[in-house]
Amino acid sequence: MFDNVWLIPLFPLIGFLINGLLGKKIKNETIIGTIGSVAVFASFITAVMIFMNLIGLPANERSVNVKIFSWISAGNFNADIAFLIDPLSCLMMLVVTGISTVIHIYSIGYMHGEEGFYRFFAYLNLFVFSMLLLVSGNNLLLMFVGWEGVGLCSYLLIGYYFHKKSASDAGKKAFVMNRVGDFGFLLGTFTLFWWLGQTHDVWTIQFTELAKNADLFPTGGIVTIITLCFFLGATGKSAQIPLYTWLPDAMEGPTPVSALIHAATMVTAGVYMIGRMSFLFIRSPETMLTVAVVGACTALFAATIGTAQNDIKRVLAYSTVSQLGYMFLAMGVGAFTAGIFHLMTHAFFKACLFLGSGAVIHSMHHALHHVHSHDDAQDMRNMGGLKKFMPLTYLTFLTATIAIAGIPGFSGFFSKDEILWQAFANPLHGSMNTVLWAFGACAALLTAFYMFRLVFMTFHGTCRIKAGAEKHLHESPMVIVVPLLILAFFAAVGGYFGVPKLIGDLFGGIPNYLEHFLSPVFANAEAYMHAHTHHAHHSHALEWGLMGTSVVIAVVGISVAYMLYMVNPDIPKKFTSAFPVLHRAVYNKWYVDEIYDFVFVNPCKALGRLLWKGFDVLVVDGIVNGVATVVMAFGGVIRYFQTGQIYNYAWTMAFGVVVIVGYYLFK
Amino acid sequence: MDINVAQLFQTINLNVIMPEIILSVLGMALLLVNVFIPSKSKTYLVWLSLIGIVLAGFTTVTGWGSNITSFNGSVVQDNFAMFFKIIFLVAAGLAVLISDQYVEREECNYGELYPIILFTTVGMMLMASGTDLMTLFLGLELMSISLYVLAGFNRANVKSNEAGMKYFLLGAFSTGFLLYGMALVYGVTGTTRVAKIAEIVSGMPSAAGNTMLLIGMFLLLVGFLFKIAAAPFHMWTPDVYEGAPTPMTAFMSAGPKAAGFAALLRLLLVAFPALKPEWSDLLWILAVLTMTIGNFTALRQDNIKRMLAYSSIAHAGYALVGLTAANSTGTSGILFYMLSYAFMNIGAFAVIILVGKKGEPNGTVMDFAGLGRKHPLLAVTMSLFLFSLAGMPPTAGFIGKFYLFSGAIQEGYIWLAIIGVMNSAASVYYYLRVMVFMYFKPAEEEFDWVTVSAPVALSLAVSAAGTLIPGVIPSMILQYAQQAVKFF
Amino acid sequence: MSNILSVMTFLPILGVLLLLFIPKESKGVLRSVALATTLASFAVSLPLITGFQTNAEFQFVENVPWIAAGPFAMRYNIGIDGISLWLVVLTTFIMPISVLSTWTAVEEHVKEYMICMLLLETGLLGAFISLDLFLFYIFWEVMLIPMYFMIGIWGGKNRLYAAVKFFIYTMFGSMLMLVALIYLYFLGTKAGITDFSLVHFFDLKVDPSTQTWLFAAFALAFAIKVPMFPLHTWLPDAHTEAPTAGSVILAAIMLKMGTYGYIRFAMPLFPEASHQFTPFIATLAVIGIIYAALVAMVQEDVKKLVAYSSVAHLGFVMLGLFAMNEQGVTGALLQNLNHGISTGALFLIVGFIYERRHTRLITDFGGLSKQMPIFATIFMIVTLSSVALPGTNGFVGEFLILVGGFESSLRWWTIVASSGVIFAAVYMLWMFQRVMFGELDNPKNQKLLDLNAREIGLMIPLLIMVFFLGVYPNPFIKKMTPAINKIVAHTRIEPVKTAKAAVPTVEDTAPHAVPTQSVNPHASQPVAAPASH
Amino acid sequence: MDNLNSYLILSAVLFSIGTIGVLTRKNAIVVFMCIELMLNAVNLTFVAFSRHLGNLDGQIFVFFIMTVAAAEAAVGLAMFIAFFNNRESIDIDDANIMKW
Repeated sequence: MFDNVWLIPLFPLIGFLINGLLGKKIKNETIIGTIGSVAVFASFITAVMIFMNLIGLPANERSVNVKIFSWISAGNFNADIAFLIDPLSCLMMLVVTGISTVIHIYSIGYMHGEEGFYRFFAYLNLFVFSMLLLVSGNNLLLMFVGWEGVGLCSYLLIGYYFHKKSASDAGKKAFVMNRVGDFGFLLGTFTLFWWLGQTHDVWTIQFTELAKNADLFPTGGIVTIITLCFFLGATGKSAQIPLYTWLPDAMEGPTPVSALIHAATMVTAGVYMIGRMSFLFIRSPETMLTVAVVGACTALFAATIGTAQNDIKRVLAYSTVSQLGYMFLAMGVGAFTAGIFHLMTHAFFKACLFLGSGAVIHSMHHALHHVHSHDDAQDMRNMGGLKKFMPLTYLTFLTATIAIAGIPGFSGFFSKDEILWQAFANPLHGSMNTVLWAFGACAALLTAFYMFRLVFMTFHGTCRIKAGAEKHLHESPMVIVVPLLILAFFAAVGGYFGVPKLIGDLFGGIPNYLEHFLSPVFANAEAYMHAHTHHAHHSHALEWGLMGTSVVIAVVGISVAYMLYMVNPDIPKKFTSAFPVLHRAVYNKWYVDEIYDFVFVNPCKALGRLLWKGFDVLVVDGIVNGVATVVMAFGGVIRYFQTGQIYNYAWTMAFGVVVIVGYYLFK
Repeated sequence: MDINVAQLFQTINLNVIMPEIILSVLGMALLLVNVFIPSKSKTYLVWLSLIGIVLAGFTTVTGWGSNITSFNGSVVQDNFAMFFKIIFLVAAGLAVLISDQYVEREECNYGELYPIILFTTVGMMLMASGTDLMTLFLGLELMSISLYVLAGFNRANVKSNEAGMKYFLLGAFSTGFLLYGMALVYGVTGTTRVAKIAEIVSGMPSAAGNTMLLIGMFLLLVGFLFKIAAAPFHMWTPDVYEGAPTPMTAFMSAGPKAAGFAALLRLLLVAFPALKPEWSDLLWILAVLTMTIGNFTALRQDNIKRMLAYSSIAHAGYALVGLTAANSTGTSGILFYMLSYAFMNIGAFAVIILVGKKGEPNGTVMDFAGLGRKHPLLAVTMSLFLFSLAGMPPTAGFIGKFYLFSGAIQEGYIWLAIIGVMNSAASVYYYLRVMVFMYFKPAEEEFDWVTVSAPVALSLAVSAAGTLIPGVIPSMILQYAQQAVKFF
Repeated sequence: MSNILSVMTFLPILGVLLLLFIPKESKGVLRSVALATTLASFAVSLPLITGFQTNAEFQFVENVPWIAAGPFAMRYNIGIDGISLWLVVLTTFIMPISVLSTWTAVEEHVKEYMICMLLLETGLLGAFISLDLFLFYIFWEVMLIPMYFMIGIWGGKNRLYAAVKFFIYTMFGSMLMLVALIYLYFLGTKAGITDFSLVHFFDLKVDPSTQTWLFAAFALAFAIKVPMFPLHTWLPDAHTEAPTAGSVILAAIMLKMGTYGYIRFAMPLFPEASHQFTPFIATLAVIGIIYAALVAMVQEDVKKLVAYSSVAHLGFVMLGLFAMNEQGVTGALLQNLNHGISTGALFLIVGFIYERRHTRLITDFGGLSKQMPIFATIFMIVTLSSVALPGTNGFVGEFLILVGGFESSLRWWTIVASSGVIFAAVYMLWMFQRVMFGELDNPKNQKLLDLNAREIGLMIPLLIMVFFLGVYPNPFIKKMTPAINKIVAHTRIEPVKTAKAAVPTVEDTAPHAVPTQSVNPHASQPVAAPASH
Repeated sequence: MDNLNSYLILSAVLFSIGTIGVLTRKNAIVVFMCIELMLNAVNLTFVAFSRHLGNLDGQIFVFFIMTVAAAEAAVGLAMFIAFFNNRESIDIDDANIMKW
């Protein structure tokens, strides 16, 4: 069975080729959509079968390399097209193909009637292909292929409405920022490969080989450099500080794209990568701290921006950035399982949220279109009270919101709480953990606040849509609603895969399935951590206490949102007028884009222009043409020695004779 | 000194100067024929001259490999002389072929032209085969005086007059130096025989310290450097080349230059090899000066004949590089180069003749505009010559330069070679400029007057073949050039 | 067929002769004959791939005496090894595409044009297969001539300047190389070498100080052709003005001549000097990568932008070569091919829109995707290949170069060079965005036709190669490897680790070594006699 | 020996006078005469050397020089006439159409 793992990425690839090459001829949306969805679903089925086979193996044998063919081999460098099947990759494959299937189905409805329908599905399939390569590749290079591949698809899909400048700008921005990260990824790969080869004569970039040789790596030093490089890659792909600004802009893409790529799968690649390389990251306390701090800061920072956005998708986008921050926080404190767990639950609820928002936008757009209004269909200020028009959507949306806000019993609670607990209790960062926890907790507060702000502004209150448009608002078709329901279901129950031991024990020993399943992958890192840190023992009471705190935080956030947006909607306005500078700064995303433009983009352009006009044209060509001019001028001068007068010529000759003879006479 | 007449006649072997005799006799005969046949067209003279030239050439090549002196050691038939004779005959043959159409058009179709060309050739041949200062002098003067006439041949044309007069006065002036040099060398060595001079000079304990000998040698060189147009004795070249009738310019640039090199080689390498340290310094500087002045000035010329005149100065400079090296690579390079130069330069002038109109109002580079469109074959041929002049492979010009510069490098004159190639790169500009006009610019005038007569077509074909084939299979000629310089 | 290389190389000349007898009015026939000739040449070159034995030896060798006069002996010595094999095939592969690309673009002087193309092919192929230094030089120079005419006659507005600049720039460099070549030969003759065959000179031990000068001369000539910063300024002009096919050939093949020259001649002939120059050349290469990227970013002309991107790409190639290890050199050679395919394709693409709109200014376009979807797709793929997206050809080469660079002493250079991947994305995607995306607001663009069958047909082979080389480059690498190993082993003097420490000692011992083992009496007095009196 | 030197000095002086004449005079015929003067200085040198060395080569040379000079004169004067016909002058300053 494992030998057939290549089928998993192959199906979407075939889907891509069919839709990409023939889609234009096929024209029929149903066929195209079906091809796309079936391709991904086939992958999902295969992934499930692989998963079944994998859990059939003893835990310590759950790591299988499947080589397809040798890709690049030059000297001691060797990279295969080969897949690694282990619990982590298997889980990722399941999440990716599962959610993708749902979103593909959703897209059939959502993208109905769009120009370039086939293109959309082709890209989407290509994305799934790349993402599967990323998570299943058994070496760094193949992972990088997927890594860049998903970046490409992200670029293509963000720029799907390419005639809109903002869309193509956003696509480009995403690609370029990702490239900055990729630069880090590449450097990390080079350093890793070179250092290990040079010092230990182990020339490999294959994960299992690397893990096997993990003990060759020292603590810190070169490992810090390597892991920081990789982490730079992760910040690019997963939209962390400082490379997060592309993600909110990426909302220019169609909503399913936002759901699939910019929430559920691609942006979590960085988290996955750190998980994959956990044995290396754990060996650099500095990097771990960096990861944790960046994650915590991003979580909080993005959450602040999320509170002031009015575009429904932008709020979700900042929420995504913030949630990704949580995942990195988890990775940074050595809670790899928790990070992956949150990755999974986040995939469910955020996909659900995005798809729900898509349904809202779709409906809004439709309604506004009917009354020929040019109001923004994504602006929450134009919404309100949609609950009664779109009850199912509301229901699913609310479920997912509760999940993300961290209300006990829903998936987000389990994963987020695990992260916060680990941030507090981790032995890695000593005194820093309180701060990390505090950041996480604040972010949780803000999350609960802005998510419910979103719900209230969108679904509750009075309907603020342009008069006459209400009657055109209606629930979405089944092809859209069913995926929402599926995702909402998982958003609600997805957390039970990884019930914390504390709660599990309470309910009669429900095991933490996820932790057991993933433990072989992180075994090396865990072992190292245990060996090298003093594991403080925290009491159950403390853990219960913190858990309670986070519940309180969530409730407080929700209540504030309720107060501000339901009970007394004037307060936010008063608040903004009281602190205009602060509001403007938050509303304008702390001016980070402008700062980047000022610090990087514009100087580069100016430098380019200077080098071109100044150096290329003026200096180099100036020298080249200058030499030519001087030579020509010299020719122009010496030709005037040729006066045409015979006696001048005779003088010259005589002069020559005299000089020659004189020289030999008097030397 | 008792002279045994019988012995004297034994030393005279007329076979040695058979080509010269053929051409002289033919020349005189043609003078008469020209008077007695009152035909307005002189084309028959072209073919008659050509027959004579081919005959002379045939006579020359049959003697290949021999080394016979005659006239008591004042004339020699050796490979070196024969190689040069072939060059002169090629130059003369091509000149004869391209003359007819030109003189007809310019209305100076006097029959004397062909005999004078033949006499010039005889003079050049004597320079190549002369091994006595007297023979060299006689050859030189025979050549020069004929050339003065040829330069001023178009009597009605002011430019031609001026060219003749300038050439004459300056030529005679240089002859003065030459003779004074000969006199001093004679005074020091007591002989005019080249071989004997060599013997005595190499026998002298301090030849390099003998001021009179050195001055004599340098003055002697001046006379020949004037003929090859080496700076600073080059000043006459542009004016004379521009003013002289175009076929004569072509002839002048190829033949006498080669003759000058023949004499220089003979003198420097046979008579004064002992003084090499002295003259190689001088030649080094002169080579650089000549190349640079020639090329740089050519960059700024619009008149194509004048441009080629400066280019011919530059080419003399390249050849001087080979002479400075004075090894078999360099000298065989000179021989090869002179032959190639005869082909490519006369070929180029043939095209200029075809493109020119009566009175040559359109002698500028710009007048070639559009030639590539109207007469593609002519333009391609011209391009071939120009590329060869620029030293691009796979033409003879490249191989020639390769050997010249190789000679210099072999002797350690790296900088000379570098200056040479840099000059060569700069020269590309003005050759390309002609091509720029031929191909890249639209025609300003219709080329309706361009007709190619049979002799010119023949000359173009021969020139093109002579430019291209030795470029691809140079050993064909190089091996003979090698044999020719073996005795140095 | 034992003379397969000769047949392949001189088949175009046969085509030229054939063309001469076809009247210039029958343009269709002229084009067809030219195409058939190039295709035939391509067909002849295919057995080279199948028949190539994977070893380091020169194969398909033909070696007959050619010139022998004086101190020189030149041989018609041709053959290929793993290094030249793919370049030869690339040439024969690109040529039919180029001929086809100007099927309708060139309407004037079709005959002359096709003759130029065919002559160019012979020149290019000849240079790649020459194993005799002199023969190489001949072909090296010969190819300038048809290119000069192609730019000058069929070029754009500023073609005169570009053509002359191209010619003299390149000529300048190669002239110095000629001097070095001759000097090297005479050094060789002193050591018993009797002809210009390249292999003899590999074993020649030239003392390091002489090597420096000889290497400098060779390197200059090749650097101009590559072109390396700061000698690149002829390239944007030449590219911009050349007709499409000219640009394609220039970028795809002719620039490779420079890098090929390094790996085939400059580096193995002068190993010590190569080491000495490595930091210098690597610095220039890296500056070139960043510099060209920055300059490309602000270009207003699509073709100029692509031209500058070439400079950046070839900077990578140079970096790979001078990493002097197997990965680096493999990557560099692979990148040679990749650049040939990708940039060749880019120039074709620019040609397509230029033919339609007769402008190349980025601002004149925008939103073409809507009007020309097929074109957009192809353009996108090629763009991505140019920015070295994994899965396309560009990635494999670039990655290997960087791996190689990282393993070598050029680590810091490589780190800086790696940032080139970011810049490449910036300028290429920005250009793509401005040309293809956005509103289709220029009325002139609203009636543009998508690619026709011929245009698609000539892009398809390139696209196939883009993916083939990206996904399965190993067959290509395998054939190269033995030859690369040989050259790397030959060029590498000491282990990379100790390279830094060893350099001063080489310099220290050099002056003492000269008098004893000297094969070069002139080394100490290069200015020769005249100055001494 | 003193004897020879005085001849040589004399001929050198003559040669110089001739040279300076060529350089300074404007009339073509005078210039040509100056050249003749140079040639005659050479003749004197040859004869002096011949006498001094006791060999006849130098004197034979002189004959050749005189003959050639005569031939040159013939051609030269014809050329001056042609020039005069066109330009109404034999001033060498007037031979300046072609320059640069």
